[in-house]
Amino acid sequence: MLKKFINKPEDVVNEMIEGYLVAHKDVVRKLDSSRVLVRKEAPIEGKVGIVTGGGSGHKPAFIGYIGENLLDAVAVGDIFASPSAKQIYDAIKAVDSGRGVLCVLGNYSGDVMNFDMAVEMARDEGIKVEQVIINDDVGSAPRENRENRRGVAGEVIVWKAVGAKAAKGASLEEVKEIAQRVNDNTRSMGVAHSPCAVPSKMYGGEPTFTLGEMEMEIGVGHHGEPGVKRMPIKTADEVTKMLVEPVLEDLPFRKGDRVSVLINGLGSTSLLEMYIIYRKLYQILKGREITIAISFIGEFFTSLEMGGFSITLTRLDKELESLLKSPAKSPLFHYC
Amino acid sequence: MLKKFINKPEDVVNEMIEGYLVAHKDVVRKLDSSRVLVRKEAPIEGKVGIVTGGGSGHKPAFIGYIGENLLDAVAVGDIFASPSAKQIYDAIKAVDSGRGVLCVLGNYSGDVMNFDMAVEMARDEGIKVEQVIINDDVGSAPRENRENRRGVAGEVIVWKAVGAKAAKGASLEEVKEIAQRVNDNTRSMGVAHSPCAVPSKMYGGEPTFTLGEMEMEIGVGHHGEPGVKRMPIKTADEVTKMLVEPVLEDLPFRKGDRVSVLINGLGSTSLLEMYIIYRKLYQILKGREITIAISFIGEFFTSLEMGGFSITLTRLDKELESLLKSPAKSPLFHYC
Amino acid sequence: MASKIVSILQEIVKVLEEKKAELNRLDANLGDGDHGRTVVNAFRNVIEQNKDLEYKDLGDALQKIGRTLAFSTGAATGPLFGSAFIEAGKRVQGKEKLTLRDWKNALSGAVEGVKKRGKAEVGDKTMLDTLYPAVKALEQSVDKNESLKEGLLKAIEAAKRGMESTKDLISRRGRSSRLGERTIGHIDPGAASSYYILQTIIKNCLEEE
Amino acid sequence: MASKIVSILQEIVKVLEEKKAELNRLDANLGDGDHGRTVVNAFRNVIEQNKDLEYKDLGDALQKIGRTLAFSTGAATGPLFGSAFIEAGKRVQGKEKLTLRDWKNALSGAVEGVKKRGKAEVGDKTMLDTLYPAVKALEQSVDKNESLKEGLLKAIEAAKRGMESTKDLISRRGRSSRLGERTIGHIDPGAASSYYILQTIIKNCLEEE
Ligand SMILES: Nc1ncnc2c1ncn2[C@@H]1O[C@H](COP(=O)(O)OP(=O)(O)O)[C@@H](O)[C@H]1O
Ligand SMILES: Nc1ncnc2c1ncn2[C@@H]1O[C@H](COP(=O)(O)OP(=O)(O)O)[C@@H](O)[C@H]1O
Ligand SMILES: [Mg+2]
Ligand SMILES: [Mg+2]
Ligand SMILES: [Mg+2]
Ligand SMILES: [Mg+2]
Repeated sequence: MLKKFINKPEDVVNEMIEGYLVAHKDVVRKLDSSRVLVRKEAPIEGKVGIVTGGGSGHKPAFIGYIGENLLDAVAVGDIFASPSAKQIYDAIKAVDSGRGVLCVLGNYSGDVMNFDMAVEMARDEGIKVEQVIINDDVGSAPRENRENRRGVAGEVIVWKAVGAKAAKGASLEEVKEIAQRVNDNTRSMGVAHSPCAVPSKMYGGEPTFTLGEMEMEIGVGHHGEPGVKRMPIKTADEVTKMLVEPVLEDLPFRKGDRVSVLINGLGSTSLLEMYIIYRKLYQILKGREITIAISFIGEFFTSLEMGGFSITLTRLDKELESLLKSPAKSPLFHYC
Repeated sequence: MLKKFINKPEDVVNEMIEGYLVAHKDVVRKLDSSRVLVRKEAPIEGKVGIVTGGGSGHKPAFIGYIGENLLDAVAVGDIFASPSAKQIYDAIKAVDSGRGVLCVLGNYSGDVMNFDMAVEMARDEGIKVEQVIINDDVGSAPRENRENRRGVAGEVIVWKAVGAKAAKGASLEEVKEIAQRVNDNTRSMGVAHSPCAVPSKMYGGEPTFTLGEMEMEIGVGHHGEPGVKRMPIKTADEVTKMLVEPVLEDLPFRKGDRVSVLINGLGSTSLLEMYIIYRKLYQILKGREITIAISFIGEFFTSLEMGGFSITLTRLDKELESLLKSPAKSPLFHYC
Repeated sequence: MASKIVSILQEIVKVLEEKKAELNRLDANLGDGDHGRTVVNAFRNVIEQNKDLEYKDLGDALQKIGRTLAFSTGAATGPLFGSAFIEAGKRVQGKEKLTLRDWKNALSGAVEGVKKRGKAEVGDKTMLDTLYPAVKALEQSVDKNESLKEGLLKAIEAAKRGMESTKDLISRRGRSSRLGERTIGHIDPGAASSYYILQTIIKNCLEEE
Repeated sequence: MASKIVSILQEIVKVLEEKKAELNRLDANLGDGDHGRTVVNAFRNVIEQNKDLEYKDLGDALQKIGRTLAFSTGAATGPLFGSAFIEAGKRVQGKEKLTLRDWKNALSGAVEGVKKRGKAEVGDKTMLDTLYPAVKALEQSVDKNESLKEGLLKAIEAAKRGMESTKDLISRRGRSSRLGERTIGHIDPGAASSYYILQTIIKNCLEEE
């Protein structure tokens, strides 16, 4: 059993939200009737609302990104479980200023079905809603089945870009097109050497998977979904290579490309390690004459205390680069 | 053995620095002759230089705080080991604009002795240098022996305050007084349920301590130093109480006080848990009519992948509150 | 008639409560181990939100239940069960009592609802593998002009065999599809829960006859 | 004379290299397990930075060594060993050869250096517990007018007993002080390394006589 500092397992999400609300009451509020967190100022006159949602346990995602030039509302599910369609519907309604709402979600069947229902319902009421499903995880299905791939840390890049676009007053169609464009140009791949645990007992929970003493798993998902391959753990340089090569080939990224780089810690992997990884990644991209235009290194989309990390590359054009480089500010994410 | 993504254990610090430098070359540079990271613009005309240093493995501390209204230079030791006096001396020289340099360090004998030597040396050369030793960890010695206490996450609060004060053009004496005042008004207490490991083999290292399957240790140090008491793990609410009560009594904090709150994850404890802890902390302080004027929740001073967290309270006066609330910006810390 | 529907919903909660641990265990093999908890809460929630469920029209009642399920449950279960009830309800709109043919139409509506929502096919190791054989059995009974009771009992049998057949299938939908071949040898939790629900509904309707 | 000092430094590195694993192990009991590595590197570094160490004045040479140690080593070891050499050097300033009284003065300088730097007292389970008994032995030998050789050999003996005495002490300084009573039963690594260094220096000086 993995130890945790929690009270009753069934209360973790609600208590976390209580803590988040008192800590960041200047930025977010909660809907009375629904477990939905909303940006204090939303709906914002003239701005397309940005809604996402998903299971809990990924902090800073999702609620940590509600803020300036980022998200307007998040429907908060239980640990690793989709929120209900009602929550998503309530989120959509709460942030619609009349210019419409874009839903961005990861490609998980629970989330997809619940967003589908919510969007249908909102449309029935005359709200303009579009959705874009993110599927950046190269490790979760071969290229032929791209539509089956999971959404992982690439979601953060999408939020950043659409948040900036929406803030400029772009139309729903324009904002949606940005989300789609980022998704089409984004690929990720992860690795883990230690599991996390969904809280299930008073002081912790059972590991989501088990690996041998010195094993790691390549391609593993954000909830401990099995990946491409288990093998003995390798050096940071080797692992970095094993992750970035399939990512580079998949798009493919080419000489001369400008990219955004995201190295995302899954929970217990230290920043020390992430900078060692970044060092190698930088060398590899340099060797291929691919330019890093912007980089994010840290924990952006975790899996509780999982030990591991993912690498996300996004091919940039002028517009995407400038959107990713525009300022953004929320309780758990800053860019300026 | 705890698994890690590293290359050769003896290279971890240098490779991490390489990665850090390519990622943040617009903000920091490295001295040619010494493992010292320096703010790009330093020495800054008219500003007192702020120097710190210590062992590696605490990221975002220390180097992550080099930046605007924060630190000017950091002498980087090996994992959990003091940098040499020469490194510290080089750091001092690199950031002195003529207005003097303040060294802020944690109370560890290796650091204390090396800073002492470096400061003596710099003074011999006519540089104005002062130092303030931080000892906020209530768990490391009883009140009568306050001078023996370790410095832990409270260092971050000191950096934030002195960084802001120095940026306003204050004199060395004024900046030093702020550091001392923050230290005198700051108390911390930590807990861990899982160890970290200093990299010692190709793929990891041995745990710094071992605890029983469902045990935790109260008062544990940033390097796994033993604490006050081992006991079976408790709920988040109970643990929060066990940490904050000795902190409150030690100063003591009183009804009507305004405080800064820092909940610092030690490495693998999730933000989910930290917000559950913040919820309880908020209730306790509210019950005592102590006002939270500012709060920091996240990872600010870690111990590699240790599982645990610490709570730091600082009693504020008008000036300290305004210093802590002034903007600051570095690659791994933002406040605005 | 409100009491009758509410009492069947209460029976469903009772049965699912009994099977909760088993369903969680089945889901632990293939997914995240929460299916028992999720379905119990889902139907509890339906009762909570439809305490005064009155109807002249069984179709309306089923759709109301479906919307509550679909809308408020979360996880995969909500939209799937919800769509099943909603589509079933649409096929018996205006009816106050069901013939065997109505039962067949309702259940094939449920199948269509799940298919549409989950984009699953029969054989993908989902609740469809329970529901679809029941529809087939009902079709045959209708063709053979069998009695309501006979037909419904056969439908339960077929659903049970369908549920058991998922043991040998590879999951192609939902969370468990990530496990690929590793899913062989385990019954699908959604197939199991939908069997228990269908069985409880039919049993209670037959008792009333 | 440069070669002589450098060759003693090389001997020290050789001995510490042999004892490295043992010293790391001692430090693992009480601290962070790096003491062997740290002291070997420290003296390697001294040789590296003082390749052409010439002297007429032993006091100068010791201070130079001390400054390199103090300044470039890091950890607790650097300032402690460094201050010991620096203060020892100050007490024999201008000498090219040491009498027994010079040895006593130098070594009591080393003790003062460590005390000043580390704010430790005899009995705190540190390198002082090796060095101080050696000073005491030298004082007695000086009082008794014993020969250089006799006096130095007794100093080694006393240092050894001092090192061993740390086993029963509770650490009050440095990293290990955090362990309190749990430090009983383990020899202090700094006490051990300083014994090996002192022994190596004395042996090599006596051989030369
Ligand atoms: N796309 C789908 N189509 C049909 N049924 C599905 C689909 N996805 C999941 N299911 C059903 O849902 C069940 C899992 O439900 P549940 O555990 O409540 O949801 P979750 O996977 O979100 O935890 C599976 O056993 C399967 O029968
Ligand atoms: N304050 C002090 N005064 C005297 N000696 C000390 C002091 N602190 C540490 N030591 C000595 O240093 C030794 C540890 O050195 P080392 O392991 O190299 O440093 P660190 O503790 O930084 O890893 C101890 O065994 C002890 O003899
Ligand atoms: Mg679930
Ligand atoms: Mg050390
Ligand atoms: Mg499930
Ligand atoms: Mg040591």
